[in-house]
Amino acid sequence: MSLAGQIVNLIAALLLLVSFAMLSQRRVRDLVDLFMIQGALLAAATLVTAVATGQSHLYYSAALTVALKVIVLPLILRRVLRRLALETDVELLINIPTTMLVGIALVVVAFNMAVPISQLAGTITRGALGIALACVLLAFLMMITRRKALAQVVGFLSMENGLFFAATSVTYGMPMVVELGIALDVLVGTFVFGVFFFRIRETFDSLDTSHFEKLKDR
Amino acid sequence: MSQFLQSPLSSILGVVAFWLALGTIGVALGRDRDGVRFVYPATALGGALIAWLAGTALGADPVSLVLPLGLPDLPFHLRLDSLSAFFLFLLGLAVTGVSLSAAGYFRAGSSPSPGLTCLQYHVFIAAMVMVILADDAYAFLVAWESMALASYFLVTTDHRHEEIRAAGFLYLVVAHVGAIALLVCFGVLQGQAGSFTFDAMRGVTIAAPWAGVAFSLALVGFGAKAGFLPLHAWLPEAHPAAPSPVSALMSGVMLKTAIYGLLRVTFDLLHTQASAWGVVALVIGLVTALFGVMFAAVQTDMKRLLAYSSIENVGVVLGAIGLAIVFRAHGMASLAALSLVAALYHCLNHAVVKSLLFSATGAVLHATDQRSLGRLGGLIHRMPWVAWLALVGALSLAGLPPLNGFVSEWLLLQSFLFSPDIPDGYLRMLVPLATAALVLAAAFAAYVMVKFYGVVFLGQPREPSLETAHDAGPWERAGLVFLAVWCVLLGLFPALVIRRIDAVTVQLLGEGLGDAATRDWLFLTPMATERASYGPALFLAVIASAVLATFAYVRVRHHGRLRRAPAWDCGYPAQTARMQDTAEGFGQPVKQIFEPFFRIERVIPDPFDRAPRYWSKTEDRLWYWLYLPVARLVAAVSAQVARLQHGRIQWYLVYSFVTLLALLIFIRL
Amino acid sequence: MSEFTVLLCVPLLGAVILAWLGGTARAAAINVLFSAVTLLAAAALTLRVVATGPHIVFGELFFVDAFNVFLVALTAFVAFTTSLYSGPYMRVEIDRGKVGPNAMRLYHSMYQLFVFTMLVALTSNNLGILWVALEAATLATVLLVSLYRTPASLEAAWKYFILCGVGIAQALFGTILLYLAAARVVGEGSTALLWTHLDAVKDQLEPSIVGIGFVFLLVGYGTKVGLAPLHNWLPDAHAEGPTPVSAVLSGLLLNVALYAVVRFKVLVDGALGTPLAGNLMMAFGLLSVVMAAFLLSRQKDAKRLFAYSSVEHMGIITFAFGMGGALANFAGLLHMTVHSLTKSAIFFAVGHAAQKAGSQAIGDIRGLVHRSPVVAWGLMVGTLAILGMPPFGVFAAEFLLLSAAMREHPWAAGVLLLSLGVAFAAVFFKVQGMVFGEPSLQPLEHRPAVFPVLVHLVLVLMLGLYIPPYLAAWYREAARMIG
Amino acid sequence: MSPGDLFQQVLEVVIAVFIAPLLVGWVNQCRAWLQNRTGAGIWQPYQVLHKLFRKDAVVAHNASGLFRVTPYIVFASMVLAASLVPMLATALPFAAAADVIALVGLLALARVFMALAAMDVGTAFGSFGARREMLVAALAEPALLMVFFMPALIARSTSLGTIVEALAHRPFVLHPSLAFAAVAFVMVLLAENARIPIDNPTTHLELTMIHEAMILEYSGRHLALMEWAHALKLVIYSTIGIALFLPWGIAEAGDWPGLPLAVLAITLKLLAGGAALAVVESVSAKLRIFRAPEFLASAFLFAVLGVLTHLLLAGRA
Repeated sequence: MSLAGQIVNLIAALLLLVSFAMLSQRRVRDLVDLFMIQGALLAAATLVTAVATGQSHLYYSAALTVALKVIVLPLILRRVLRRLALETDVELLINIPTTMLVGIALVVVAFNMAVPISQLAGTITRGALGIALACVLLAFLMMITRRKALAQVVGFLSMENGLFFAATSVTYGMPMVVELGIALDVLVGTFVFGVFFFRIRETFDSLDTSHFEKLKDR
Repeated sequence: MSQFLQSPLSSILGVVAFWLALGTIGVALGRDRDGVRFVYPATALGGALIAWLAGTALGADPVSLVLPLGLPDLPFHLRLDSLSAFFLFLLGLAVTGVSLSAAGYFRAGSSPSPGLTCLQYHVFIAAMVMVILADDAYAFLVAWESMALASYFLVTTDHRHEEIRAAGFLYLVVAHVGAIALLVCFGVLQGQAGSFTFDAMRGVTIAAPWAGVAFSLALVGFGAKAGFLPLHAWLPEAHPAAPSPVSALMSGVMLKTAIYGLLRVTFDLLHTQASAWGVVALVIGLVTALFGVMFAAVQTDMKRLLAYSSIENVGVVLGAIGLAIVFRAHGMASLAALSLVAALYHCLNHAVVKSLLFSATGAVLHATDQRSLGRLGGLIHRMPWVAWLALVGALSLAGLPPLNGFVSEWLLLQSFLFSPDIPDGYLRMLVPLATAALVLAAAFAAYVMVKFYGVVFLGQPREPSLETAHDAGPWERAGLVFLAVWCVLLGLFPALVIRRIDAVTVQLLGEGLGDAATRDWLFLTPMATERASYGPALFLAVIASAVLATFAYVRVRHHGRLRRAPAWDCGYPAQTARMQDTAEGFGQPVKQIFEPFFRIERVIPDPFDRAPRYWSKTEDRLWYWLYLPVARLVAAVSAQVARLQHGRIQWYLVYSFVTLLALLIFIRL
Repeated sequence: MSEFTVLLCVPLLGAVILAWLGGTARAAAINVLFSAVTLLAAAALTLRVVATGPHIVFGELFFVDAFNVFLVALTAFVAFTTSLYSGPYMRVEIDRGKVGPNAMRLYHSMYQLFVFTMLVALTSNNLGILWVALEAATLATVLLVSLYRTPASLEAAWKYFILCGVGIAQALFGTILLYLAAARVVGEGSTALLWTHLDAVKDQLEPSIVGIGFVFLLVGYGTKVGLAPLHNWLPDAHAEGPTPVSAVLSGLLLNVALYAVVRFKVLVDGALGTPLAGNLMMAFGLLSVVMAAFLLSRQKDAKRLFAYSSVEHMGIITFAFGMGGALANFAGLLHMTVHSLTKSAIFFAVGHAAQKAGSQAIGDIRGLVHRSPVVAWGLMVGTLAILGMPPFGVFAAEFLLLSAAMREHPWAAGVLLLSLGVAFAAVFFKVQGMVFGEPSLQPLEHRPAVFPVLVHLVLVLMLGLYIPPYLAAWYREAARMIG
Repeated sequence: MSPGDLFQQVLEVVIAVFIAPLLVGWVNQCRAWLQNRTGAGIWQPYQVLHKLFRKDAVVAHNASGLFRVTPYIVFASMVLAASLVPMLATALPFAAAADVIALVGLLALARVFMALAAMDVGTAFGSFGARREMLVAALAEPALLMVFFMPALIARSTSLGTIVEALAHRPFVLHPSLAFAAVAFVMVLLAENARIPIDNPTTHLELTMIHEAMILEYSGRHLALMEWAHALKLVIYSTIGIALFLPWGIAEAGDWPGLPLAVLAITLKLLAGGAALAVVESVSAKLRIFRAPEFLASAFLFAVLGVLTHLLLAGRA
């Protein structure tokens, strides 16, 4: 495996670590920080791939990632946090050790799932697919276990990161037009989330999703 | 005109279009009640035309037509053959009489929106015609469900009442269950024939297990509409709820479309195969008949009583069909023809009689605003026209000679009498029991009719308001007279009618009653004169001349003096209307004898009760054994399923997550 | 192709203009105007495609064939009638102080934007753009769902957003995997995501990748379709948003999401050569039908009731497409059409009824027929139509589907029929109580918009009795395309 | 239809109509003897009828036309019924008009009219009489039909003439099933003719009467016709029973010389039957009205058993 491949794999491992860190993190502010680190790692991985393969659009992709996920989104999230003066602790539905155990199981599943696919991929970074999938699943798990709306949003965005990483690792990124579209959606989505937080806060005085259990058929 | 005659099918379609146009006119006339009323005589004209056209088509070669409607690969196929012509004839007669009286019935206040009712009425009858004409499954189901829908809306005309809405709901749900069964039935047939047209189904002989499945489904599907046990529960609810002309059509014609369907599927499409089907039909039919008559005997609402009586009659028809199937399966075609003729004749009779009686109850309802038998009585004085015409209907429904109801009963008993020829031992043993059930039902039908007629029309009025009841108007009279005359004609000249009906049996069985039945117009001799004969015209002539002779004898030999005096009544001084026997009183012995049939709740006061109250409710056990358990089961399953939808977003995410993982693992396996 | 340009540009332009003028009194009229122009463009495009066959536009970025042009026409039509309906409906909401001018600006602008995203999703040749458009559709409607800012609407919108967001993220992963598979065949770059190219090489795609990709796609887009057990956002979002939004969500969004699933199924079928994709769809469809049927009887909210009915019907349609074959696909397409028309008509009627009653609760709406007969009969007839009563189009579609199912999967047909029966009893009982009985309703200050209801129902009735030959030919062509 | 047949037919009817009161008188006389009374003599019913015919008819204010026309219809029905039953000979031209089933229907017609007329005035007695009568009939009528079915199955015909001919003139065969039928028939006869144990023709005890309750409001010529019809009904039932179960001696079609013998035979049989009836009535007690259904149900059961037995035995043969 090439050096670039090894570097990407290293970054991938770090991404997985960050994902686990997010899973175990109780504080929303730290979650946002971790999200930012994840974005930075993603950009780095993209950049390394771009350098190694000379795919020019990956440079744009890396730049886009930095702009969006390292700068803009954390900015928005922090602003929201500050404006809403959110309480810092995130309540969990399942305790952290259990979550971690489930997370490890998910990683096993994800790796297992990814092996046949990554063997078919022609990229230098293909080994990272398993990690990308694991990131997606871990983010999913995080959304499930968190009660605070903001934590769910961070989970959602982190899932998006995982997807981007998957795209970069197996196919050197999606076509530019698609990537731009996705970025736009993510950006608008975050804005909408922001609007939402204010509305929710206005209505419920908290961002706890336990208020959101009125619509049911039980 | 000659061209018009040459194609009865397109002429009938013309009448259907005319009816739909009338319905639209009705809506356009909207709230102008009297204007809407006068649409109905035109409807009656269409009905008469259909009856006449169908009469000419009986025995003629089948005519087919494909309308450019329906699905792209399955346009509406229509076909007019003897079977459909017979049922169209029945429909035409009933529609004519009922529509005439409807012109009188739909007076001010009878319906909140007369225009809409008019539209629904016309859609209803038009749909029934299309049901009978349809020659492919899609057209049939479309017409079938349109019929159900139109009649549902008619049933719920007076939907402000909770119980009417409940009745309508029950009706439509049962109808829908039936329609689903029919859909599957046609699906099975189609699976074997490769096409949804009846022509294709007719062309193949379907293998045994599938044919049995199709027959069972048809029995369920049509049974839900006809009111075979245990799918009868809607009928006594829906019939009373509807406006009387609609009850008349539902009972008189709509139930017959179910019989039509059953005959079509069993004899025409499946070519009747197993004798076991016949046994099933026979048993269900006779149980239904007995059940219907038992419940009719305990009813206290005149329209409910008639509704239960309809259940009884439909049961009798099914029994006859079952017998026909048995005979047919054993290769005894001429006996099968006899049973089938009995079934068809009974359909025709019941259509006319029930139309007559429901129309009569309509007139009563109009004059008195009362449906409860406990608040009627003595109407023969205030409403002589209705009362005397209803007497014809009541006697006919009681199965008394020389009216029409007796003819079909007679034919059916004849065919039962020949059933010992069946080679199967068990079946032979079953037949006497079936005969016993049939005659028991017939005898109780007379009981029920005496109760009905006696309580409504005879005796003293049970409410003071009845003193001011007015007789039916000219339109209602016309309709009643028309139907009563048909009752008498069908009763007096059965041989002439059977000569025509025989075309249907020839079509369905390949063999009819033949010459024996139709040689003599005066006497009905289905097999041979020495075996059995019945000459209602002579019968009536003898009775009539005996009446005249007696009358003359008494007048000539003695005198005709008459004095009016208070009733004697064994000398009891104070006689009030409340001392007469009530509908409940009539029900009481039946309840006692057939107690296990009923679910009775009673509150009986003890001797020291200061404010004694007596109260009793008689209900259908099947309601508690079948309908409520099913409803409870669905509710329980729903409650379990609803637990999944508990509102917490994290769990919803878990569903997605688990689904995803499960699928991923599944796909890797 | 000028029609096509108009088709896509008009709603976008409308979104911009209404973002500016949307709060004014004329906004509703402007909304109708834009929708009408869109409809005209869609009609022109349809005629052209019918006349001359599939078209590829804007450097392969968009394409129209028989399958999607029919959905384009349907989308534009329902969008138009909904805009007609939305005017009087929203005026009542404004009068009652439930929404202000700013909210109306958002509403109108987002309405047009939503239509735009639907049309882009339908016509996009690029599967990535398809994804972007569907995500954008979520974003456009999520604020509409919470337009009233009531706790319930916020909750609904939040669930909608999160569940669909997560769902569609899975779809993106699926798309990436498909891209991987395609890139191995046609090389990297934009062409590897173009449906027309993929369709041509679908049998060379690597089955194992495509299989896993389809799972992600099905779970992802299936969430938007509302397939059980991924449907949980659907009843909430339908019930709490403004009624025109419920109508377009049910009538359009679900269709378009299903359209996406079907497009992918075509590729997956080609790649796998096994009925795996179809079987999965059938399983999801059947599960949706059963679950929805049993949930229907528990509903107390009128719009929620019909939202579950949408789940049920999307289940049926998914089942149809999953089964495949000319007959079932035909049935599925027909069902899509009539479901859109009927369900939006029902939402129109229910919306008016709820406005009159001042509540969406089924128990609070009684005797509608006395207060506004046309709306009441619209609701009644629409309900009967959606429940599969002949002579309406839904019955025609179900008839075709069941006849196909009975031949190939008799047990599934049995399950379907049982569920349909349960659903019938559940829904009809509730609607009967709403339409009939003693009235509990107030007269409205504005005349309700009954025209859209009537038009939809007349069309549905017509489709039950008569499917015009060109429409049938068009369905057949589309059915053939999707295998 | 030859004039001879027609004559025979008319003769039969006339005989039946005019001996009917005599049979009632005979039964009453027998009962009186059995009860150690002198009795009113066998001609008493004629005198009663004569008296009634001469009296004015008193009709309740509330009675409708139905009430007044009913006696004629009931009487005419009985006349027709009498003309259908082979009493002296089997060749009856009217018989083609109605077979056994129609005969049962005819009796039902009369009964229904009677019940309706009883309800017409609207008194307590009339209506409960009607109800009880209909209830009794509802159970007795099926039993009667089932009774008829057995010989009908044997003769393979429902025409009464053919049945009797088959039973009387064919080689003698023992039909065990006929025994069941005979028992059932007797029970039906008792019930249908308002005899003990179902009804008591001589009482006006309000709680037990059935037939009397129904005709309570009739008087004068109407009552006379009703009573006469009632007597005629007894004759009809008796002759039916005789024709089915003791048919020997009846004249075949065209068998003119056999006629006097037939007259003698029927007279003897009727005398014996009447006496037997009196014996049955005298030795049994009136049942409570609630027990009547059980009595009739067993009659019905016997008849059904009879048919079953017939089929079972026929099946073995």
